[in-house]
Amino acid sequence: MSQSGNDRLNKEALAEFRADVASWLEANCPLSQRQPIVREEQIWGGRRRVFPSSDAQQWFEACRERGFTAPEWPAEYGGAGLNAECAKILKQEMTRLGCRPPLYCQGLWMLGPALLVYGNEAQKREHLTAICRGEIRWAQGYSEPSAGSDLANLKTKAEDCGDHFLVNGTKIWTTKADEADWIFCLVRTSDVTPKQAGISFLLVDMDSEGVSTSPIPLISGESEFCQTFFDNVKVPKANLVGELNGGWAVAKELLKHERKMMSAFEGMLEKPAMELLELADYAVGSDAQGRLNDAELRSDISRHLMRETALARLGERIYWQGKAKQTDSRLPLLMKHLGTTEAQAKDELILRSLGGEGLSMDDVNVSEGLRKMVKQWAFNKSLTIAGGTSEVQLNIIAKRALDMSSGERK
Amino acid sequence: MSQSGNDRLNKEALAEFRADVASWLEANCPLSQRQPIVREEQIWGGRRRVFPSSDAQQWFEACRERGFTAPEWPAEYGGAGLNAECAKILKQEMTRLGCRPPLYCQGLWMLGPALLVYGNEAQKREHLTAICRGEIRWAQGYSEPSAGSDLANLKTKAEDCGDHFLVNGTKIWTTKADEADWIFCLVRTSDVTPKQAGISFLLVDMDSEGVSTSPIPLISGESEFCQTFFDNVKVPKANLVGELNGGWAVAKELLKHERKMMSAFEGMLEKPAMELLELADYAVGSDAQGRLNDAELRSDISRHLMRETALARLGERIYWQGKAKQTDSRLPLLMKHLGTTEAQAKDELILRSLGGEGLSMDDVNVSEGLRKMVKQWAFNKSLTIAGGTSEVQLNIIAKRALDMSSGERK
Amino acid sequence: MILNEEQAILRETAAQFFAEKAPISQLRSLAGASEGQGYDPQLWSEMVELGLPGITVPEAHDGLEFGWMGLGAIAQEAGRCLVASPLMSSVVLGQNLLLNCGSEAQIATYLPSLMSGETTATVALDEGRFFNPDAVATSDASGLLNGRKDRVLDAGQSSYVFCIAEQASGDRGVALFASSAEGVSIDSRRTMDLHSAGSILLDGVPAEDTVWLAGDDVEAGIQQTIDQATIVLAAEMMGSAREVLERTVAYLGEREQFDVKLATFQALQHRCAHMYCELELAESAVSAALTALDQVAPNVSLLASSAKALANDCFTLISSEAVQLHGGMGVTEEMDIGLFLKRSRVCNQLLGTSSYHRDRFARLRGF
Amino acid sequence: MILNEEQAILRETAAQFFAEKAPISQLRSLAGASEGQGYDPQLWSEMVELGLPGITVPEAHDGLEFGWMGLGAIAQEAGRCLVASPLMSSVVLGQNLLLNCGSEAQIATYLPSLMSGETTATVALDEGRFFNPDAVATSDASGLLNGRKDRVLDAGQSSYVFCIAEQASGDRGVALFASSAEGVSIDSRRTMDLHSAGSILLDGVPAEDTVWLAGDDVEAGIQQTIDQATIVLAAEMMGSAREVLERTVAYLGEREQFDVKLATFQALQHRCAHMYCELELAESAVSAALTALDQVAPNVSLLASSAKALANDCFTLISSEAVQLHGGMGVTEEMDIGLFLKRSRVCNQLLGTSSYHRDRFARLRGF
Repeated sequence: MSQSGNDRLNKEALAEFRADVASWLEANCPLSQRQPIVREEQIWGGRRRVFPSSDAQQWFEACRERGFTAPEWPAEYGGAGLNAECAKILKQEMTRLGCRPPLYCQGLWMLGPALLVYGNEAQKREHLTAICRGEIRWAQGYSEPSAGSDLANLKTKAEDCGDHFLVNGTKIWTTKADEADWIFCLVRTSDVTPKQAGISFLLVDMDSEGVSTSPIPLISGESEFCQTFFDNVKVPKANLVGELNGGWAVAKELLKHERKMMSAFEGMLEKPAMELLELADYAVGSDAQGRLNDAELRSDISRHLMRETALARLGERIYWQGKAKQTDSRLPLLMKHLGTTEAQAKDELILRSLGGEGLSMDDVNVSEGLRKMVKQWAFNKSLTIAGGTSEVQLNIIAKRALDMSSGERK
Repeated sequence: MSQSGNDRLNKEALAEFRADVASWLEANCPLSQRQPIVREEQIWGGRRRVFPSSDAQQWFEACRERGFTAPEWPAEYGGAGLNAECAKILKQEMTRLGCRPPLYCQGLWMLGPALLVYGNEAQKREHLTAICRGEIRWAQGYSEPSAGSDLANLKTKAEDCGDHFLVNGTKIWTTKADEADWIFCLVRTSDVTPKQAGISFLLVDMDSEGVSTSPIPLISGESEFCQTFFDNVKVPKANLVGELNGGWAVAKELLKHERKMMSAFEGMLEKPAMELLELADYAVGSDAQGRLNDAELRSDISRHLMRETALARLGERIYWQGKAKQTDSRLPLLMKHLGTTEAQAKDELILRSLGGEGLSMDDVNVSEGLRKMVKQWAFNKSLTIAGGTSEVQLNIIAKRALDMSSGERK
Repeated sequence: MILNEEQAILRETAAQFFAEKAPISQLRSLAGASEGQGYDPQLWSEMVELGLPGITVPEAHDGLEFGWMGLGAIAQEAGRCLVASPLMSSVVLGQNLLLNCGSEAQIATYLPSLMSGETTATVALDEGRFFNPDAVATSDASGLLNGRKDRVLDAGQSSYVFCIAEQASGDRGVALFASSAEGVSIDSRRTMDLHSAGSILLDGVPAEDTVWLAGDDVEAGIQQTIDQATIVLAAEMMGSAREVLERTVAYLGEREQFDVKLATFQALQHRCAHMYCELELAESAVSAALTALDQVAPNVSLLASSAKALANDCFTLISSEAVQLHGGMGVTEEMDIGLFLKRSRVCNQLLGTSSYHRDRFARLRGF
Repeated sequence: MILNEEQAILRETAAQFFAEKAPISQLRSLAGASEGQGYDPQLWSEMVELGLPGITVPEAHDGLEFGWMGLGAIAQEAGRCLVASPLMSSVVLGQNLLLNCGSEAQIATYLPSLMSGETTATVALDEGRFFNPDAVATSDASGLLNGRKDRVLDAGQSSYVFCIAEQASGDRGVALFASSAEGVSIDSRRTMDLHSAGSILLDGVPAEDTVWLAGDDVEAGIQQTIDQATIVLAAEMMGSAREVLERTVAYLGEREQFDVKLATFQALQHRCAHMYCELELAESAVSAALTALDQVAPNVSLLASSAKALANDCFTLISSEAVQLHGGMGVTEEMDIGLFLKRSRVCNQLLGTSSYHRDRFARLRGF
């Protein structure tokens, strides 16, 4: 058959798939699950999972049965086994209907993709299936209190004791570790240099004796993150992923997927109570010509909106460059620093606009929507720290984009 | 005699001195020499000196005869031999009448004070006298093209040839070297480490064979600075000041005096054609309430004026701390960086205000006063570079004021 | 600041006192108290014993007359520990408004109990979302006092309220009433910096419960009080900014990354050096303003605006950088850095943002 | 920028051409010419041979129709060498105004000689100290054209002037006249960036020497031309900013101080990285605006203002930092860094400062 004939057939098959998926979604996604998601209603799965509503449970279970919690994973591990084209169609149809993600899980976004590459058959069968089915909730154990940006400097030690590793140390910034069942960890299994070459990737059941966890209260009043302690924890050798001392490669594979999956969900997030312009008009008012009464604020908002739009366009440039095979590998290095810095600039504009209504996160005299903005301002101070500080980003940009040699000591 | 009796006598003597000086100034300083000085009318002395007017010459010669070109230097070297109290009175009286400085010379401000400490008798007798009398104009030979902020890294070499040194190399940023007669130089006389320990302080007659000089055109259209070249220049051993390889100490003594003397003259400078506020009003106009029509400019000018005032107050704090013996040695470290940065911020505000009238330094359709502002904007870009770059200032502040250790490589 | 001998001793005493009696942990312990409680009364009575309410009060009124520079020094020390106390609400605002606007008889009636700590007062000035003292709608026009006041510091713990309001005559005045008076409802809340501010609803406060301050020039007194409070708040903010910068530099000196101390990284050194420059520049503006208060100089308002605008910008910068340079720990409640951050943003709104003061400065300078 | 194949070839050709024929030394050689000469006519005729005047011109008018992205790419390459040519004055402003506002007959009359380089044109728009296209006082009210125009690019070398003026009807129009017409006095000067701009005094230009452009919607055509020129100027500025950043980074990589390369100092690395971020951010805004021109998108004005404001701020920042990071050499005429600095400040004033565009952006967005 000719190439174009193949294409036509393929096109027809995709159209059929789209129609099938659309009617399935129509039939299985309750209307309440087609609203923008609020944080409290996310389904995270796990041994202690609780569904926020019976609709949510129904939606989750329907997806689980069709493998739609992990559309691209092989069916044998609980996924739907869809190819990239079909997965994209599914995503488009879900977006079109506004369907909520049926499952949130770090196992889904991060561990799973890495296991598919580096895990052995037994690991894939055990863990991927449990993830897809929302039975096990995972936490990430990378950072340590004393390591900061220097991830490879980790000190949590896994000692080889024949049939098991003995793990001692502590991990910090483990998101919701107090609600997780298992944790994937980078541990030190050798003191060779470079430090990266002595790190292994280990899966730890948090029900094991010697694992404890305590939440870290944040300045936004929340406590998303925890510190997890390992005190003589026995971990079976079977829980080692990849080679002994080969954990750095697994970790890098995993990080590749982190941002991709996270950004896919961003569009689904709850909108703030008011957009910046609406807020500013509410707060300072406008004159007869419709100009905000505070000229400094007006000019600063202009500057921010211009930059925000330019930033979105920078993302598009990267995308289209890729499409056009004119990739400039320097540009992706800039996104995190620029994006997080501008997000914080926006938060400060919001706080300025809020004026006296922005002094508290829990004064019930102020509407909940406005108070959420204040919490957001505080929480977002972590944006330029978590996932690679701005300082590390600037180092990387100087080195890789501008080829400024880093000298020996930096 | 009692202490208070002494004080009274002294007070009387000072009052008498003040009266004497005042009437002498009245009698000897022509009215034309009591106007704010413009750059073109400064008297720099030297072999090729030209007086801008007969009044200027008369005023210079009167001062020279009384030793008032160098009031605190000993009379035997051509000064007036005044003590600090009398010198201050002279300065006050000159300021009161608005008398112009009778002589400008780097020999006066910088070399002289260092020679008084480190020079031998013959050197003092020869050079101090010639300086006071305006017969020799001096240039400073410190910086080198490849050394930048790393002054000790200088490469101009003085080879010991028995009865003389043979000097080879080049000095840059030598102010008006093309009009100077002699140059004082830091030269390398040894390759020991630390580098500072191999530097000597040498006086060189610029009429010597092998010395040549070329002006460096600046972006402001002026060429205040020169590069001076030394090509197998023979310098008598008698021209070494201080110890061989002890030049660093002399250089430091000299730098102490540089800023002090320069700042004493600052008040005498010509005022700009318009102050910033006047200029802004001229350029953008004001509304019925007297507010500048450009809200952004207005806010930025407010910010600048607040900072400018605070900066002046910082200088006063340092002064009064000294008086009150509560000196905070960290504060003086901040003045250069803050002062030069704010001066440049002001220049940018001026350029913004000038709008279309700020596009040229020599368009005769624009008034000379405005064009001078544009030149000033360009010239002042050197403020954060010359005399210790802002980067070096920040290094120093971090190290000395904040005790942040510098590491080995920085 | 240049302090004379007695001011220097005072500062030293205050520094020791706050370090001992009012460390930040003391402030944090308030978080468990009721919403309206913004400070610990026991702490305040000890501060009163130190004589703090009397620092700028003339000796004729049994004050210490140590001057505004002295009070500024204490405010700075309080700022270092983020001390929550009625020093600002009752002393700098309340007492001074009484001294500036009250008749001699009124001063004699109310001052002693304020200075002895028996009573406290606060000033109800703000209305609406932003500080704008020239737009006051609270009014006595109907014979009863009506209006709504916002951001009244320590409103829930004050015996008296000095309320800026329009008098029946149309002139601006200061109405004094007990916080328990008829028609007064106070809703006091803890702000995110763990200090306290509230709104006061005046729903027909009867004339017989109200005393109008009757000094020679009430309007001038109001302006003067606002300038004084603005300057002292700026001084307090500078103390906080200095403390959080010092903590940050110390942290960088301890913490290692990639096998070297963070303090050796040149980029961080330059940022800290920049902050230190901004700190001493703003400090100079505050110090100039305090001096002007002591010398009763004519340009106090101009210097007050400079001081507050520079203090706002400086504290905002330094507290943001402090969080960033502390890395992950900076955004947790395990360290106090986040409290400094929140305090800076609350202070920005109190007595005028930078934008407000730049505009006021320009107005006063006539451009 | 994403370029298609022919645009990429065009860019490459232009880059080689400018590097060879119009390096900055060529610009400097103009400094010796007469005041009114802002570009080298020989250079321009070679640029015409490359087809540069026809890049955005539709094929129907014998243009290349390579699109605005193509023209933007060329402007960037010109910006790298600070090329002085009538590309902006005659092509981006003059020719486009003719195309946007002229009748078919007028286009047929004037376009061919402009595209062939036989004639050049400029646009007289600005009046007064600041760019403010909505306030035009030049008027035909008396039957004779009177007024004064400022910052007319290459005024001294243009055959024609397209003059924005008020018509007898009160509507805004475009008057076309020869620069040699009666009543026209041109005073052209070299600006500090060694380019050329002049003022034009119109002292009763007779109606018979004047042609009013007579397209369908002249007002829309004027707005469109201003947006187009603003965007192309922003693109040119980005080319200059990129060049001067690259020169600076290269200089830091060569130069040693305290025995190490300046490029290894972390504080300088972070400043360069920051500049590079700002560069690519502004570039993205410019690229979005060029795309919008090619797609005849409805929000072109908004994107034009974003592009110019970000380009202004970015080029101002980078050129200032370039001077500083070059140390003493940066303030001398021995290097070209100072020329980039001056060019950035001149460009800020052409077609609107950042402040102007932030205000315009807000107006267009309705806040």
